[in-house]
Amino acid sequence: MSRIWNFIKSWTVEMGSPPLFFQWSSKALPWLAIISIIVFSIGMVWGIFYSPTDYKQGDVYRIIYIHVPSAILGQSILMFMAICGFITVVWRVKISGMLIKSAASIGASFTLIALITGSIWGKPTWGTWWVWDARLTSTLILFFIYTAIIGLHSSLDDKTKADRAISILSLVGIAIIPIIKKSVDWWYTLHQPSTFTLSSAPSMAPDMYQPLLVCVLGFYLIFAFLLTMNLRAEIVFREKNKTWVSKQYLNRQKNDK
Amino acid sequence: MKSDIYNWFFLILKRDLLIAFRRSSTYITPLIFFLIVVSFFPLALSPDQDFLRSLAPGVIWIAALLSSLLAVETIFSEDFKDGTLDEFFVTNEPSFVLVFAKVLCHWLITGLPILLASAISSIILYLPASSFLPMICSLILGTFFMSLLGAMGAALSLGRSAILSSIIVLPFSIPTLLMGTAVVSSAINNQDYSGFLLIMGAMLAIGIPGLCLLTVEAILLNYE
Amino acid sequence: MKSDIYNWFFLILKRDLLIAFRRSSTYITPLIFFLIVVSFFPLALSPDQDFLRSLAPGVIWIAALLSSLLAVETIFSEDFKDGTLDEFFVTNEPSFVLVFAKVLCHWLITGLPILLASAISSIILYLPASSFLPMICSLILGTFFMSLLGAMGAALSLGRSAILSSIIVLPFSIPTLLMGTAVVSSAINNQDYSGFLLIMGAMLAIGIPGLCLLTVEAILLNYE
Amino acid sequence: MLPKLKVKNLSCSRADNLLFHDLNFEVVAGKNIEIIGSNGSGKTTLLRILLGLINIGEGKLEWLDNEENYNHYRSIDCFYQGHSLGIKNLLSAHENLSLSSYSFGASEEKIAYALDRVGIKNHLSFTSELSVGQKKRISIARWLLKDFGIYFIDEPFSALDDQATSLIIEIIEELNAKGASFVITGHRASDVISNQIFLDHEV
Amino acid sequence: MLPKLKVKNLSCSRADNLLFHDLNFEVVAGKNIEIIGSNGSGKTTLLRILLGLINIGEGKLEWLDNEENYNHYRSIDCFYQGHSLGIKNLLSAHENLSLSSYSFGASEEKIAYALDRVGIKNHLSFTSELSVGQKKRISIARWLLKDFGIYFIDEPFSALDDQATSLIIEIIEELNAKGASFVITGHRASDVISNQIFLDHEV
Ligand code: HEM
Ligand SMILES: Nc1ncnc2c1ncn2[C@@H]1O[C@H](COP(=O)(O)OP(=O)(O)OP(=O)(O)O)[C@@H](O)[C@H]1O
Ligand SMILES: Nc1ncnc2c1ncn2[C@@H]1O[C@H](COP(=O)(O)OP(=O)(O)OP(=O)(O)O)[C@@H](O)[C@H]1O
Ligand SMILES: [Mg+2]
Ligand SMILES: [Mg+2]
Repeated sequence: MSRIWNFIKSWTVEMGSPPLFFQWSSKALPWLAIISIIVFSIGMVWGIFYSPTDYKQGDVYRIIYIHVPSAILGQSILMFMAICGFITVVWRVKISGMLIKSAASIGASFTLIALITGSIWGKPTWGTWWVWDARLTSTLILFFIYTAIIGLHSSLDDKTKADRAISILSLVGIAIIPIIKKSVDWWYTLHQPSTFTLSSAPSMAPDMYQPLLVCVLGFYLIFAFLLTMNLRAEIVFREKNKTWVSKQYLNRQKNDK
Repeated sequence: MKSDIYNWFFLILKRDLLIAFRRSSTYITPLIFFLIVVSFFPLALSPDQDFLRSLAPGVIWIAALLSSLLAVETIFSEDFKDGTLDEFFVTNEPSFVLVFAKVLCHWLITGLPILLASAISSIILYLPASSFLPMICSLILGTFFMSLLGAMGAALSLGRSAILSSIIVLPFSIPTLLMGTAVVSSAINNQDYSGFLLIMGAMLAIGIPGLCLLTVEAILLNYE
Repeated sequence: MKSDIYNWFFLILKRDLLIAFRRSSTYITPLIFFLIVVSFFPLALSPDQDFLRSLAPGVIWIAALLSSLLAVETIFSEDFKDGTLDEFFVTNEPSFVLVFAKVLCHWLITGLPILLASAISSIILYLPASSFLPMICSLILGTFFMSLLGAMGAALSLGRSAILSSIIVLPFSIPTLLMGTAVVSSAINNQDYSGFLLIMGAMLAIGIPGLCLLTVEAILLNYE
Repeated sequence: MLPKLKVKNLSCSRADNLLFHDLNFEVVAGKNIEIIGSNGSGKTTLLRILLGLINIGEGKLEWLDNEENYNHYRSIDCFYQGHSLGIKNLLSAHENLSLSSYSFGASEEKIAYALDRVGIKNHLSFTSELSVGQKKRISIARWLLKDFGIYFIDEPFSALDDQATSLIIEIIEELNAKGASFVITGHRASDVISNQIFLDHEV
Repeated sequence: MLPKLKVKNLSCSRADNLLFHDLNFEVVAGKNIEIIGSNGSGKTTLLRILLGLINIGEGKLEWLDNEENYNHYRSIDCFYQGHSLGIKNLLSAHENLSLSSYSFGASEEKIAYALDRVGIKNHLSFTSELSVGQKKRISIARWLLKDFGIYFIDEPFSALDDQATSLIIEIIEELNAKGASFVITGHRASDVISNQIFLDHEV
């Protein structure tokens, strides 16, 4: 058991050393870009042009292909950040701290997209932009947690410090999310019966569902791609004075010639 | 001499805006704080649409006051600690220009985000679109007045007794709160709200010179 | 060794309580703030008894959360600035005892005034007497949890503005808000509220060790 | 030449302690004054009284104005540097100079020259990463931004290494040559400044 | 006698600057070490690394424990005094001693003696009215509260008058005689302490 533990530790530490990461990520990046763009476009095109029109909502429902994947991503990214946060707090792996920072803004954006697309969708279907429903509310709170993390990071001038600070916050965040989901559920049912529970919506037809799955996968890949890009930018920014960074760029310039 | 004062004013404004923009939390936090406080009310009270709409003016105004007050509280403290406030007072330039520049800068970096946040809140609290414009107008006047008041409170509590600040600032903010709420609720009920706006404008007109001068005095108190 | 930790704990508690009592603003401000927030509702909305009674649980809880949060924000900053926090960390005594002692002290000087203020408010807002006890119980658990959370926020944002630590803490305080209002409104409607109290207790039980340890981490961060 | 500032019978007490009593001195162009006293003897207080930052002293301050009259009102440009240095962490070294109240009206070349003179390269990054001493150098750079009449500097020599100390002395002499005067404080007599005022009552 | 602390190959860099590299020294009972360096050379950082307040150095610290083994974990009581003095303005001089973390377990007589020793009468009022130097004296009084193994003092001699300086030297010698060691920092070599470590890279 402890050997596996040690292996994970040494592996993360090693692969996470910024120069090494930079090396393997620059090889992986083009592939990641190609694959994620292909999967994402397949999902989008399939969903938006080739899936059947909903008999009740018409074509508005197609917003689902953005809404649901981004809502899912919004939650997964916080989970991812909490894992990185754990690694940062316990082992002080530098790069996992940068990972949280790079993931935070992506997570916030996806959550915001989910909120906005949801609102846009809500206007025609529910007749209002916003309802204080359990799921919506907890998504809003999720967004607040992201902004708290981002705000904290920006307020600290020392960036390695800031990384550790937001690791702590994302650890607390992940612990509180299930409580919020649960309590918000109770809260709603306490006052009045839920009018718009999403879970009791009619189960989807498979030819609507399949493109959705592809979209979700595409969003995950896009996240991986954006994350790598963000992280590389972050590394270059943080280590701009280190020799390996200037070397990297010198090499790049030589290759360009 | 006159153009000198303008340059002086812009020097301070530029300096403070630059520092504020270097730390994005200065303008993001009031916005988020506002939204969180607003979302507390549906959570703690009831998510019912009609109920929330009737509550909305009060809720938005409470959130605006709180976030502007909280944000203003550090307006002088950093300059005081690192000695730059001393330097501004040592020059022969008029000090109330300094105070006004700092208040204006503060309003730009917190008041504007609060306006944005209140626009979002008016949607999630189901405010009718017709009340949007009066709400924004009253908020502009009100948050600026709060920045002025808060600056005075912050000056009084520089280094010591925070009690003075909250006891002075909170009661004085109540008229603004009541006026502001009155503007928005009148607008919702299609009543005339211009009277309230006028009163708020008048308060601001008196407040700008009056409170700036008092704030100068309050800052100088800390040097004795 | 064990009695040593107790003595250590009481040393910190005594020191902090003494300092707090020398500066009356520490315990008066939360009380005044609470009362101002609460009294705003009858003023701005409607003085109708039934309306206010329906509002009361939420309003009291929102006021409690906000005032406890505002007060907690300076819990470590002074010790950090004047170097005493360094000294506490240099000794070989366990640091989470320090954090817990400071949180407890903070709760004593702000949580208790809040309880007093909420007792007064329950009269202003026409809460039935039967809901008084559950309200106090839930507030005790809730404000203590808020002090813990706030301490973490304060440690993370040491030296930064108050509003930053509030936006860190507020999202996490929502479960407390929901549970707390649920307790009071169940009590008003003569429903069983023990379940909610239990959950609040459980959150506190997990929060005390967990948040104290994370707070220690957060404080140490500021030294790097 | 007329003295820029005449201090007459200045006394001050704080919390029932007499800090100083019947001080009389004059600040003359090109000459410096060193105020020496142990901790708590009132050096900082004296400087702040002279500048009008606090208003608790008794006695007379007379400032020279452009028409060679003496006024209670100060029209001379003064530079004050207290225990805190007046350096903003979030501004770069250059911005700290160009946006400080003392640089008001200073040209870009002056700023570049001043930074160069104290040996601070224009760090593009924020000054938050600099040490106390490095910040002190930046604050010294500001002495050079304009021609101030009198410099009031609180303990310029504390927390400085030898190199920086001799830098300060050099700069002081240079500014003296241009007619500026320094009023500085310290705990023991430095060898550089001849005119010394001792604030020595018991601690 | 075994050294209380062995520092082996300690290096540290901050924001890409190497502050110090391969430091090796030992703290021996009754002997002092002075760390000398210009501003920003990393003196404060070194003290904090030694105490474990920050965790950014590379190298080894070995502390003597009761069984005469060396551990990474520090079991020796240490006294740390940074640039800020650890004095509470709202407490009186006496309370500042009796309620400080260093007084934990110190007797009432020790406190009275310590205050007396540094020449501070037990001001019943708060310390907020005292000057920086007077506060420094109070903080020095705390050295005497218990028998600490090692005292880490950041710039004890800055901002002090001659009287206080000699007081400090006296107290250090007194504590040395009891077996305590001092690790202090400064900008230039003081005459009192023989063992000196220079942190001198360029500023
Ligand atoms: C601002 C408003 C909205 C927000 C914040 C929101 C948020 C969410 C979230 C968090 C999920 C869960 C994703 C997951 O983990 O599976 C979700 C799923 C979903 N939402 Fe929304 N939503 C909003 C509006 C809407 C509207 C207006 C509709 C359509 C009437 C809608 C339809 C759906 C559907 C069909 C799912 C997938 C349900 C499932 O298969 O589990 N949403 N939304
Ligand atoms: N705000 C105040 N209220 C009352 N007394 C004060 C105040 N500020 C300073 N004092 C007292 O005035 C005296 C002089 O303080 P001051 O700061 O001028 O001393 P200093 O000579 O600058 O000392 P140091 O060398 O330590 O900087 C001190 O004894 C101090 O106790
Ligand atoms: N939090 C930090 N982040 C990055 N760099 C830092 C930090 N704190 C200090 N430094 C840098 O580390 C170096 C050493 O700082 P330190 O405070 O240890 O210097 P010092 O020798 O104590 O100087 P002084 O004599 O001015 O007190 C400085 O160059 C400073 O820029
Ligand atoms: Mg002084
Ligand atoms: Mg130092």
